Amino acid sequence: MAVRIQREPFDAGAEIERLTRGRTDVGAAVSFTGLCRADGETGTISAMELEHFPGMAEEELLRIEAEAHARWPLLGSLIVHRHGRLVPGDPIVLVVTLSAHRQAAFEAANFLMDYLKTSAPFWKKEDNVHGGEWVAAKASDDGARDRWTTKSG
Amino acid sequence: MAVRIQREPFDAGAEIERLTRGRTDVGAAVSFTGLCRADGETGTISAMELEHFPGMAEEELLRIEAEAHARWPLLGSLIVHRHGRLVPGDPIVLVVTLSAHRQAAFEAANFLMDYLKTSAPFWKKEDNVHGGEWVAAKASDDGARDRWTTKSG
Amino acid sequence: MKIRYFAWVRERVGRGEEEIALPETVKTVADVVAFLKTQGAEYETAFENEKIVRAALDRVHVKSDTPLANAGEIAFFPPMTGG
Amino acid sequence: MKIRYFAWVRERVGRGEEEIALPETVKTVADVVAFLKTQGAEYETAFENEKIVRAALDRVHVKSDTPLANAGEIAFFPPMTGG
Repeated sequence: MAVRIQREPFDAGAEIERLTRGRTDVGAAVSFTGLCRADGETGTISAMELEHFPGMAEEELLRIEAEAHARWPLLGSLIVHRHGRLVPGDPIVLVVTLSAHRQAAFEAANFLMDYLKTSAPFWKKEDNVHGGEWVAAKASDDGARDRWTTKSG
Repeated sequence: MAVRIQREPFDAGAEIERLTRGRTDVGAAVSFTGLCRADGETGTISAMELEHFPGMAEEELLRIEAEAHARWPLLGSLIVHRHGRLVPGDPIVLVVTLSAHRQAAFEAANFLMDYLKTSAPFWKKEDNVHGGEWVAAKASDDGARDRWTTKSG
Repeated sequence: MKIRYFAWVRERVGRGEEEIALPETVKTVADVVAFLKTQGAEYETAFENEKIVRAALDRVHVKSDTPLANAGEIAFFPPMTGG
Repeated sequence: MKIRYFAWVRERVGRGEEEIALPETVKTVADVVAFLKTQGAEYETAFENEKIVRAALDRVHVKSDTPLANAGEIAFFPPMTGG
């Protein structure tokens, strides 16, 4: 279990390799990489600024990660979230989950992304033709999160 | 869309990087890496031999990949499957899916693995204390595949 | 009490954090919002739709009726949009 | 007709592929299996539980009642265990 919040890009492959190296109990490694799209939430964007609440962001990610470990038999996990200025094409967030069998790793990665979207204190401001515009929270993200409270892990 | 069957290891991170490089339409990249576990299907194993049906294996993977593209709005995908001799800790299979929004990439990667397990012509023979033992197909894998025929994409 | 603001709440208030002496009558998160709204137009704007502003006490999400108790810091921010 | 075997079907038959002249009466995949089982103990062993042996005609999965039609190659193998 580990969480990192950083300005720098990350290397998804290097992280998967590092997490699985020397292990013979891991049968499944799932990674999710979220990237900045030119077709943003507020229209076509040239860049975005990702603001976060230092301290609380790490604590929330650790709490969500611990919840995933309580729900699924995970053998390891990592969450990396960037902040600062990003342009389309840049990676924003990385989630990696490890398990013996594939379904746990898939579900846990999916769960982590849904919770991270709705409870980790990060805010996006996109640069579009109108200037800087804050991204509004999406009801669909709340819906994606809420399915985990009725579905068994 | 691409499929590769090879003896050599693969580099998941390099593949994700190559697939997303220069693209500003991709918002989500999911990777699944399947690894050889010491606690195999037939007991504790020291190695496994992965046999395949050359030609048919590529065609089946391409067919499954096309089916995933028909079901989800994917912006790219890759399936790499190794054959030959592997030892615990070695990567066996890689699936990468790209989409604008995360759910399509997650579901398509999950679907690809379920179909690949039950329809791609690969067979595992594990080296355990009894010698070489062929792995039996699991009913749970058929069950995992069959959920895609009742669940909407 | 230390008060922190993030994203558009921060922009509307015009600062990222400040130290404010709260009256004894301010007991809950909602009381802090109500008090701030008496302190100037910038707060009125920031909290004009106060139901959508979220709060954290000592870096833990809380509801508006949560008592401040001995919290050292309160933060206000919009719904999260990370990931 | 070219016949290919994989995994434990290959091991039991004792070879990976062979060319066999099938009688005119052999019309379907099931007919091929029935014919092979008359050709020796190795085939009887390979197909002793014939329901679990899968088949492909020209590299496409088929059911046992599928006609051979003009297929150039038939393959037999156990349920797949890749991934």
